[in-house]
Amino acid sequence: MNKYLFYPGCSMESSAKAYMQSMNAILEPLDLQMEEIEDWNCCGATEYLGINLIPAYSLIARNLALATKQMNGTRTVTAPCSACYLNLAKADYYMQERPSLGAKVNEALAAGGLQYTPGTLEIRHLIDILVYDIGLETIRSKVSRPLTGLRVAPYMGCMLPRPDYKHRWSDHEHPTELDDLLRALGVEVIDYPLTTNCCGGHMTQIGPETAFELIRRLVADADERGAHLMATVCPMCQMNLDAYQGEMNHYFGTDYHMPILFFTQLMGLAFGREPGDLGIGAELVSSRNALANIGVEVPVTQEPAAPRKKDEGLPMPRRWTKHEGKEAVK
Amino acid sequence: MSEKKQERVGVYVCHCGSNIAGVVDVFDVASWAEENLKHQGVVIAREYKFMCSSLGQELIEKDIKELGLTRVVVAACSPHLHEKTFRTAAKNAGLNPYLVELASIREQVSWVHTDKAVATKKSKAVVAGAVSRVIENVPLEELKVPINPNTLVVGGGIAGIQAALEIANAGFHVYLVEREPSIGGHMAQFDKTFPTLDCSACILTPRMVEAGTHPNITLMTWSEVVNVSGYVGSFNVTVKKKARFVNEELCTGCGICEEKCPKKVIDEVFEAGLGYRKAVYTPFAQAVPKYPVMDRENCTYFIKGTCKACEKFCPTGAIDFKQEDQLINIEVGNIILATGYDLFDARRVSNYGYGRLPNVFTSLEFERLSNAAGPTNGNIVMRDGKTTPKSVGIIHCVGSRDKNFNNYCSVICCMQGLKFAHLVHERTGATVYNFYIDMRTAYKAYDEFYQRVLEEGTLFVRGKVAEVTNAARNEHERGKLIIQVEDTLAGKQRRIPVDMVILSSGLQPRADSKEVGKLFGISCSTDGWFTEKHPKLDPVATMTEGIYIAGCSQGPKDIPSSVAQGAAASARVLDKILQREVALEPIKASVNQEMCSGCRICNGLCPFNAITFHEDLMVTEINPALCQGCGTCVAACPAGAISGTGFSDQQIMAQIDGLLLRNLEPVGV
Amino acid sequence: MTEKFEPTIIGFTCNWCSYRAADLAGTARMKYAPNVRLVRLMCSGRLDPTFVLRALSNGADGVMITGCHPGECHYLEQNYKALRRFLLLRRVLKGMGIEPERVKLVWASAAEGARFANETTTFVEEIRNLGPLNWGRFIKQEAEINESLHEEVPA
Amino acid sequence: MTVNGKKPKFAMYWAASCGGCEIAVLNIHEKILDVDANFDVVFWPVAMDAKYKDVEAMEDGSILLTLFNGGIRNDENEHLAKLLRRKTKILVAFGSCACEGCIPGLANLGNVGEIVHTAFNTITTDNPHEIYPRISFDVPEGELHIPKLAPMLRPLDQVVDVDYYMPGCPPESHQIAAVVDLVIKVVKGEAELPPKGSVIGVGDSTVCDECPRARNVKTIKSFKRIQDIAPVDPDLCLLEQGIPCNGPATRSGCNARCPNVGAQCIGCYGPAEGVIDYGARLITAFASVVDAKEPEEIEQILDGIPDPTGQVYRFNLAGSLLKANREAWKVK
Repeated sequence: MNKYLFYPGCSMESSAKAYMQSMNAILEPLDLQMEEIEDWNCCGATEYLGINLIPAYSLIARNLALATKQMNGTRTVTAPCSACYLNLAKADYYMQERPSLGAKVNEALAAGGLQYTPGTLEIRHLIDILVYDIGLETIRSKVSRPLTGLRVAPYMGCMLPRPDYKHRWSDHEHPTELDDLLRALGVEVIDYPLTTNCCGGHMTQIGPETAFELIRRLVADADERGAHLMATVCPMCQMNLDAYQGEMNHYFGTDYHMPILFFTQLMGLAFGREPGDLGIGAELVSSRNALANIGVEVPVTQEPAAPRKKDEGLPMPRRWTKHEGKEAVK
Repeated sequence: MSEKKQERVGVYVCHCGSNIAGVVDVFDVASWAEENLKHQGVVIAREYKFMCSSLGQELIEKDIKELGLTRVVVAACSPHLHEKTFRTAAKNAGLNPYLVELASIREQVSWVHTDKAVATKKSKAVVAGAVSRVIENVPLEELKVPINPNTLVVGGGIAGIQAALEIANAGFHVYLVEREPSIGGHMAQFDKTFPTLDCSACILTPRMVEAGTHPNITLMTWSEVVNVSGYVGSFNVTVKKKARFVNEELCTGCGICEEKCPKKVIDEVFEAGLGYRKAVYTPFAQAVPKYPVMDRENCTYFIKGTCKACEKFCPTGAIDFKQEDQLINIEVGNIILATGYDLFDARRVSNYGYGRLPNVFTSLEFERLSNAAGPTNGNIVMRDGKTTPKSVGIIHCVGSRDKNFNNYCSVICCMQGLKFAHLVHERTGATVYNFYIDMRTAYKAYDEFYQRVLEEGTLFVRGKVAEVTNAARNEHERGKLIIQVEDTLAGKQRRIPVDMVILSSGLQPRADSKEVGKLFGISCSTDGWFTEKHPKLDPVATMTEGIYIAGCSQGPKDIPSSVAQGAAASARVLDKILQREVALEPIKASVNQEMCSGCRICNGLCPFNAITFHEDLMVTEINPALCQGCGTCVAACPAGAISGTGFSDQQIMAQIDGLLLRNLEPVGV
Repeated sequence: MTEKFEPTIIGFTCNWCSYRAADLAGTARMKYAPNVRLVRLMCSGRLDPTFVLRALSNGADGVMITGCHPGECHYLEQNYKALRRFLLLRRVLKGMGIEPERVKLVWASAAEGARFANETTTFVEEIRNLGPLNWGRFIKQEAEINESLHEEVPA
Repeated sequence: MTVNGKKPKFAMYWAASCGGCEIAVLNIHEKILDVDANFDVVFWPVAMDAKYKDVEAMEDGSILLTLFNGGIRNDENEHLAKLLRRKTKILVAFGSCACEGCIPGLANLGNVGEIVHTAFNTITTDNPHEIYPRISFDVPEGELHIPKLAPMLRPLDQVVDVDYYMPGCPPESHQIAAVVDLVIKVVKGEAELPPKGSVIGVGDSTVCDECPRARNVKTIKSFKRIQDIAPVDPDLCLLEQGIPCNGPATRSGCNARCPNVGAQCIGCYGPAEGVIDYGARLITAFASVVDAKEPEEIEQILDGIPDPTGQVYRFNLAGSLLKANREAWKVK
């Protein structure tokens, strides 16, 4: 039984209910137990740190202080949302790196009878735990309905791999954790170069035109590469790409129809759960015909791509993988 | 304790112009020494403007003769600079050179302290320490060891070949050991060389043939050094000659075996992963020696025990599957390491996409592409092996001058980038962009080559490329590699779509350079390049006598410099050989056999195997020839039975007391 | 302002790395505390614990042992032996009431002039905080001690 | 050197010691008769009654040979040391206490005040009124005196000039016998005295020289106490089995008495010839056999020697370079 302290974050109970639902669906088969932090509060998402440092870090650190009170058996706090994960990780990191900041934050926490010593907790994103603690072998063994034939663009977003304080990710520009996980589900993962390009974050509120351009690039590239849908690990990315896809089409006069799902929804499907239990259908850009490829034993509508002719081209060098390690070559 | 004969010590305090006198009151130090160290034997203490000048030395020589000095202390610069000078001066005056002691009051006092009074007081203590120590010095004679005229050159690249040829032409025998099946090194892989655009093979292969056929050179390819012991003048080296499974006497190099061999494998080494070779192969046509080798991992016979096509078709029956690796012991006097470099692995710069985007090539891959003997017969084509690119982007400084990878500049990637630009122009007429941060074209005819490439219409963009991506944002970029760069001269971000990208990668020390260094007893810099004895004045020698380095193993450099260093190293070896013998520092350890109880605690401490134990006598003995003088056993012997010359216990204990001003008469400082 | 305690420290250097680091600090004119007086050994492996005890019992307030970084020793691995002696010596010094921090082991390669200079200055400050050791101060004034002790022995 | 036909005078005195050296002298069996035959024993507190004033009355240098054992702990010891120095031609620092302080010398690890406190006011000694011995005390009959403790125990050669040293705790009887024979020969003019200051009654190497155990290149992964190793290999070097044996640094001459019976040498014969600090030799010896490169691993192995100071300075503390713990230097 792998036990973790769980920081859900605001969106998991509202705009990203589907992420929460699908996550809960895969906990039991993977023998995962999430102990929610008592009386957690909002992490300030991407905005608050930009406005006022000390209160923002105090707000975040309060969650860490609360978590230290529930540490029986585990010191790892996990958050499914990339923004929450990054804020918690930043708070822990900068309270250590800048003792003056740490002191001020603890001064603020003391008002509520709380205290946090940096380094006591380990903060890791949900996908980090699934890939490296649970492991791809276990996940593969739990797949009862392989999603063969489903072409997915893996979209990690920009807040996970950068800044990578604790060197948790295989690469800061082209990480492969999500690719490997989706392949374990039987998915055909397309080579998606913009996997860590930014989705605009809160730019949709401040400068919609910029946000639309960023969203267009992501959706257009996935579409051009023949992806049926995009899989993401962050509620903010999902919302920006899904909710604003219509306005983006309107703004550019395009009519992309790219469904945006959470990777946990795909895992649920692969584990044999019904779409309804995974919040599939709640997305604004419907994934019904995308999932038609695997949803029901409906013959695939499109002509399957012709088998690739064994081209005589020059051999490709081996792909870079994490365990090869950067130091190994230096 | 028996009453020691009173020594007659001369103390000389150097002004070193104002280097010392500017901070240390040299007059006070001299008079203090004469006054306070009289009871230790100081009979004269002088100060002089430049002790290392001939006049300064004559001062010492005159005093030794006239005042009958038996010890000399020179308070000046670091012993690493002028210890030899003052030892020779003493020798000229008939005093054993090892009775001279240098007290460093420049590098370790005047240059590093500002307070004049404190610096003067410290100088007095340093002089007192030196005087107390020099009294305990004993006359020593240098240990003469014969020089074995044979030389070992490790690494058959252009630097190694040059070194081997110079020594062989001088009439001395050379073992040239090369890890790959053929000598030639990286240079054999290039098409053209800058700045003259000579065809690399045309200028290299004659030297290879000359080395291959030279009566004084024993070529040992497909071989590696596995053990080195001994010292300058008599190194004992064990070379592992890997089995070629081809009998070199019978083989004529006709190549039928390679032709008939059914097993095709990607050639990661010579073709840089861009071309194929057979399981039995010679790396390239002009290989020296011409005998092929069998790749044990991929040959079907060794995997399944079947096939043996090569054996069937070999006209002279030269194939011999029973061949074994051989361990060959050779005796040499000097060793030159010319082991070359590894190319920086461009996959580590993930935002340039090498290894993910098909049409991103490294410099070595492009060398094979543009080489007529390469996998595409010299046609510059894209990864599909067919289409000629219409636009090519060449990125400089890949992995170099970058704190995430290698801080240093790899010296050759700029010129290499220019050469590629020229070749692409000449062969395909494509538009060429070169992305650089500084154009480094420093040597003869280099900048003229840069002007020429400019005039040929290459588009130069000054800026560090941020990313190479295939995510097109508009029709204009579709299907292309887009180079995202900040053009610092134009002052704006640019996205330049091209068909092909060439990464002018930097050079890196060999992956095993630290182990090889340890094998030969030399150290490496933190990056991994072999450490030279002195970066400016002694670049081809190392701290270890008799071991020399040349070419890129010492640091990134171009072919002319590698050749020059190869020749320089050979000159250093020749001067050792012609001296017939070399004088070793008489700093050795020796065991007092009566006192040694045979406890064997010292036996495990000597990495040079100078310490041997005699089972019969139950005592330990130290071979002075093998002893490097580190003194670890002297300090370790529980019975105090091991003494060391040059740095004896008495000398060091006396110096400690002197430094703490314990040996003074009641007159304080 | 009271007379600031200026410690006297004996430094042992190895000829190939730390001595050259000191020389490099000199050629680069880096300034550092003047309290350390250096003894040149061929290798840090040559360091005999007797030298440290001699220095401490003869008036030194601290001893700095320097050598090549592990793995970079000119004699391949002799600095490991210096490390082992240092670790055991520190324990014996503790038993003799001497703060182990009075003896410090510092690795500095021939290229690390700045590191040598900084380590020296920091060590001087550390010893300044520990205060003077001045071992054996009382042996010299044998006579007065006896008198002074005389009263102390509880009658 | 006979003094006008009469037998040369012999004296033996014991300062801060345990009396073991006296017994060792008696332990030379019948040779004690040779001593009596060739010497006129004038002063030997343990064996005969003699008063200090008798010795003071003698002419200077009239005693040929004095075996002085025990360290200088109080002013009485010091007085006798100086007195006997004046009265004796050949003053021998006899036994480890006189040569290097030995076990009594370990008092230098603490302050002298502690000795008195420990002796007169501990769990086993009820001293509710804090009554301690006084240097002088008035009684009706007059003023009583007892010797005054010096701040530190010192070996003999730190108080007076010593002619010869005979280490050992106690010196082996066969060595004592050999020295007695030598002096007798010297008296008869048949032999020459060794150079002044030399160490006599010893071998010229260290205990391993006389130790029968087999020995190889030593690579120790852990030090253990002898009782924690079961069984101890009877033929193999004890240090190689992880037992911290001081043999390699301890003077030979005792025919490796302890290793012969399966116990590690604890160093009672003191340092080898020319060694300045005995403890330093052991520190470097034990460090040389530790087989580890990482500091943490080395520290772990060194933890196997729980009391390194005691291990390396059990007998030689007062004779070492540091001479005493810092506590002893401090004036309380």
